[in-house]
Amino acid sequence: MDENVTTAVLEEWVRTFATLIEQNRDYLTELDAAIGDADHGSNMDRGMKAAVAALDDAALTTAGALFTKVGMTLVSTVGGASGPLFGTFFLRMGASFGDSDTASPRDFAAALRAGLGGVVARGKAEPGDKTMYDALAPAVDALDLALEAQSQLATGLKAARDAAATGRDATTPMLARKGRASYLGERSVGHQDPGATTVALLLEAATESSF
Amino acid sequence: MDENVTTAVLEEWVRTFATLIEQNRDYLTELDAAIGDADHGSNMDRGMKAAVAALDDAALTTAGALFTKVGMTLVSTVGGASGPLFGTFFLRMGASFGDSDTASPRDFAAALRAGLGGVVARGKAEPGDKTMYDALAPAVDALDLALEAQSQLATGLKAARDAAATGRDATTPMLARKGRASYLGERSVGHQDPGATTVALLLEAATESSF
Amino acid sequence: MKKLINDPNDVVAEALLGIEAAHPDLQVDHHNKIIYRSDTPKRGKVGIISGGGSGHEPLHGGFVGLGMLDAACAGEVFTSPVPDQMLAATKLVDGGAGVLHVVKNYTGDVMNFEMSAELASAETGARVLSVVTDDDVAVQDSTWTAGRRGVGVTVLLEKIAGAAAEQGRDLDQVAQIARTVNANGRSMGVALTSCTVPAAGKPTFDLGEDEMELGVGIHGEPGRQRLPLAPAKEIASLLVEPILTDLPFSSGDAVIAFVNGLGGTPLIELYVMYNEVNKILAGRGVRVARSLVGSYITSLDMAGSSITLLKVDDELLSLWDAPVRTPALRWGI
Amino acid sequence: MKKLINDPNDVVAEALLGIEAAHPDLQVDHHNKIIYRSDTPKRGKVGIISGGGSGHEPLHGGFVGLGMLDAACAGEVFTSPVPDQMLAATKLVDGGAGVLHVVKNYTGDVMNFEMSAELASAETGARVLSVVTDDDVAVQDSTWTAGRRGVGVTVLLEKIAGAAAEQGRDLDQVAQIARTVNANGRSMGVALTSCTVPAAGKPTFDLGEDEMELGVGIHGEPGRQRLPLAPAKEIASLLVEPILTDLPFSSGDAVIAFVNGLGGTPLIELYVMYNEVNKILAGRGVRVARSLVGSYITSLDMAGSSITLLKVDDELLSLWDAPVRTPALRWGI
Ligand SMILES: Nc1ncnc2c1ncn2[C@@H]1O[C@H](COP(=O)(O)OP(=O)(O)O)[C@@H](O)[C@H]1O
Ligand SMILES: Nc1ncnc2c1ncn2[C@@H]1O[C@H](COP(=O)(O)OP(=O)(O)O)[C@@H](O)[C@H]1O
Ligand SMILES: [Mg+2]
Ligand SMILES: [Mg+2]
Ligand SMILES: [Mg+2]
Ligand SMILES: [Mg+2]
Repeated sequence: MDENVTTAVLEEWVRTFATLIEQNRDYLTELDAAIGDADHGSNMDRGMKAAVAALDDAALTTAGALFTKVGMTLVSTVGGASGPLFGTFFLRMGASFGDSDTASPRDFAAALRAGLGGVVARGKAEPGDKTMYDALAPAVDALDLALEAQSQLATGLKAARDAAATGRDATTPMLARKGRASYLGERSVGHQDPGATTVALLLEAATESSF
Repeated sequence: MDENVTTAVLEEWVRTFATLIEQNRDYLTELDAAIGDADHGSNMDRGMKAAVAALDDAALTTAGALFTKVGMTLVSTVGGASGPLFGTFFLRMGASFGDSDTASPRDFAAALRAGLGGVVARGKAEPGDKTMYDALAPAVDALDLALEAQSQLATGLKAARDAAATGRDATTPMLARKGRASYLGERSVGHQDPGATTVALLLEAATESSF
Repeated sequence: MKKLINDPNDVVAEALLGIEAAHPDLQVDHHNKIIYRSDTPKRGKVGIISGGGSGHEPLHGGFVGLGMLDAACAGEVFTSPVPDQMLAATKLVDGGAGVLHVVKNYTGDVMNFEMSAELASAETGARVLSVVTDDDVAVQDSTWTAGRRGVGVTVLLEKIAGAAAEQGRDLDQVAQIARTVNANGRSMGVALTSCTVPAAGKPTFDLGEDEMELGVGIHGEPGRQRLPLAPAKEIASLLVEPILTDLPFSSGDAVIAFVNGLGGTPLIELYVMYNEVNKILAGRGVRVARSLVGSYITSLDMAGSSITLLKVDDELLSLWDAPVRTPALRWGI
Repeated sequence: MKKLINDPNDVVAEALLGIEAAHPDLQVDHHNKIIYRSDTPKRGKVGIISGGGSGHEPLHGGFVGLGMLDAACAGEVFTSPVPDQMLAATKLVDGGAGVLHVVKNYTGDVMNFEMSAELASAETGARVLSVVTDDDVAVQDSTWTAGRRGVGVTVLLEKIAGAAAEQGRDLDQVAQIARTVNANGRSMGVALTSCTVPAAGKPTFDLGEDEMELGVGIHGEPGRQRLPLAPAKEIASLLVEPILTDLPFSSGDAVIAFVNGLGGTPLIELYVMYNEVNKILAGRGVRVARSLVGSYITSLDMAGSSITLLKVDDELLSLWDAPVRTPALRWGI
């Protein structure tokens, strides 16, 4: 578990995430139509397409530069709630890596946790508010736990993916207390949170990449 | 045919007309919906109800005063095209009688023709324009003809009623050249003119009164 | 029928109460259904009145005020007011310099205004002139029709003639300016949906989900053609081209370009339309000297838009720019 | 979907082109989708910017001009603009006296504006204060929701804060006045029909032919209750009562009463509503000091109305009355 993660693999992760978002665009929007304003899929797709285009244009050699670019692009192109939230997530990951040339699995996990911290700082979500937090926090915890247990990064990411999926499913019975869905009150119960669904896709993308 | 027409009979005519309008209100509006703006029935009904109310209030003893009151009330309450047209019709009838105390059948026929003149002066309709004129002009002609042939007024009014009905039916194939229906061009063909239908009711009301 | 109203029969009376309450600087004669300026009559100023069926708000009541109308008569929905109303309004605004009647060309409106003018000169001796607007190019203007309908130009005319009257011009001059405006303005409209008359309770006409009515009138009168719904760019061209050819407008002309909403169409769409109109005019070398974008002459809740172009010279422009203070148009004061 | 548009993706960009063409005294930065005053920045004047998703026109772009906003950022339809836009606008309007951000309380808007403010102070050193409007009493304001939505008060606040800035007050004072306006204003709306987002192509929610959504948001967010369609009188009471109790407003208070159309509702109905609102307020001894009736904060083509009451003192009133010159609000100049 000490092998460093290359920037190329990290970039592969981002690109795979973009592909999954594109494939799930309408599904995400449908989820948002039920308890929000029917734009989460198109928001994320617009942003990730822009991020991929930015990566096509620039040859970024460090993890810090890579995630900063992705984060800035999301912030600049998405708008709504998910722009600042996913943007800040990647920006904080970038900041966590700094301009270091190498990225160990622990560095990666730390960056992920920094990203989570950014989401919380920005959106003030608490556990059970029925947001992306409810998928992301369990995923970050699961990865930390796996690495502490000396697992390979790839193994840890599988655990994180499963935790995110479980967290995503757990949002369904929750009553929304943040974001647009909170206006629905009781009527938000029984619907899966779109942002949490996106987070599950992010972790799934990680397991599909060559970490 | 020299017996004078009493003001009471003339008032009976106006009231009978009001009743027929009330009964045919929706029918007239339906006709207007097809080639106009769906208000002819309610326009005439509003006006004739107001006319009847005015007659209830005032005891009018001359034909001139009676028709002037009816005409003014229509002008003041109907609006649209039919307000000035039917209003002027009755106003001119009233003016034709003047303040004379007696009204012979010929006076009545002359008043009717004066009313027709008012409609033409106001609306500039020509024969075949698909308007109230196309029912009113034949009716006035028929009454004159009957009186010239020494018929009783009641008989002459039956002839006038039949002529008005024929004139009304003849509007159906016509292409409208006046009023709102003219905007329809060719599409006005095949519909019976609402104003002509009202004129036929006016003459029908005469045959149902004790002339 | 989905409307914010009470009894359909009370819509006009209650809207007048609302206008009165919302605009303390205007007066309302509820019996005669007249909205008028508090400072009318102004001695020596030509009075200008207009009126027509209700359902076209802000026309005409929203244009009463300094620099525009002195009074407006409200008829029933889509039904011309009666002569008594115009007569009362004429008396109200007559400051000794005569009164101009601004009349949209519909048989009923023309006849009722005509009767009121006859009554006014008989009863008061007031000098009354009338100008009839007939700018809707969708209607063939011939001896075979009641003539073109009066639509969007009415708004521009009321502003420009109102400014001329405010500046102290005499009745003949004000009427002449009004006629010039009507002669130099052309309009055409499109409906995406029908309006619903409150008393009728159902749409005036049926329009398929993918259809539009080109050349519609502001009472839901049928237009030139029923066509498949098209992009704004095409619709703009279908409206502007007949307008441009009719006058005709030519390269080098300066115009006031007026993109109007019919009541159910939001402003964002009107700006999209204005962009298309502006591009077409630029392509023809027609210079847009001034513009007006908004819902100023409506057809109840009809979705759609009409376009009006008015050819202007410096005089008309300066009258357009003159101060106006009404509920719906205001600038310079 | 029946709209006067071209490609749904181009609606915002094309509407901005239309606004630019129709209002030569405004400037448009098409890259950043910013509408701004030609004379900005004004040395020593506090700059005021706002922005939000498009589809609420004339809000915010129609309120750019003397005495109101210096710049407005247009997001995609119903989607908050991105921080880059607010950052660029902040730089554009900063005349050295700092910049106020007027933000409607939606999670996305709040976060994007927050990020722009962080970037602005980092990049330019400009002092930025934000005021968040949250006047919609239909939403329970609690730790369990994202808080009340910002709706009609935003219009009144932009006018009043704009006047304060124009008069040369400093950033803290302008922000304080803006917060006072928000604290003293309450709103609630009703939808008779859903809006249709161009990109979605179909209505956001389904509403039966005899239903209305009480307490709806300007993005078609669900309201408090779905009720059978009612007469204007009842609807006015269903909207005004919760507003009156919430602040609470009491007898003797002076208010600005604002009856707003949601985009698909014509002016005649707004006046009918205004009449009902006015009667309720008179019955409570609440004095209407000023009123505003029209479609100023819309939800695309939604039929419906919202009511806003703002409690005012002499200072707020004099700021309300101060000259304003924007596409949508203009007086005194
Ligand atoms: N305060 C918050 N903290 C964390 N996540 C949030 C918060 N508010 C909203 N979200 C997430 O954002 C998602 C909605 O994103 P999106 O639809 O793109 O934005 P918007 O709500 O502005 O339309 C929600 O499903 C939720 O997961
Ligand atoms: N110029 C005219 N001369 C004679 N009759 C006319 C003229 N214009 C319209 N009409 C008559 O008026 C009738 C329509 O009346 P109505 O519907 O009450 O008025 P409006 O057309 O103003 O709604 C038509 O059916 C026609 O008979
Ligand atoms: Mg959303
Ligand atoms: Mg009719
Ligand atoms: Mg009519
Ligand atoms: Mg959104």
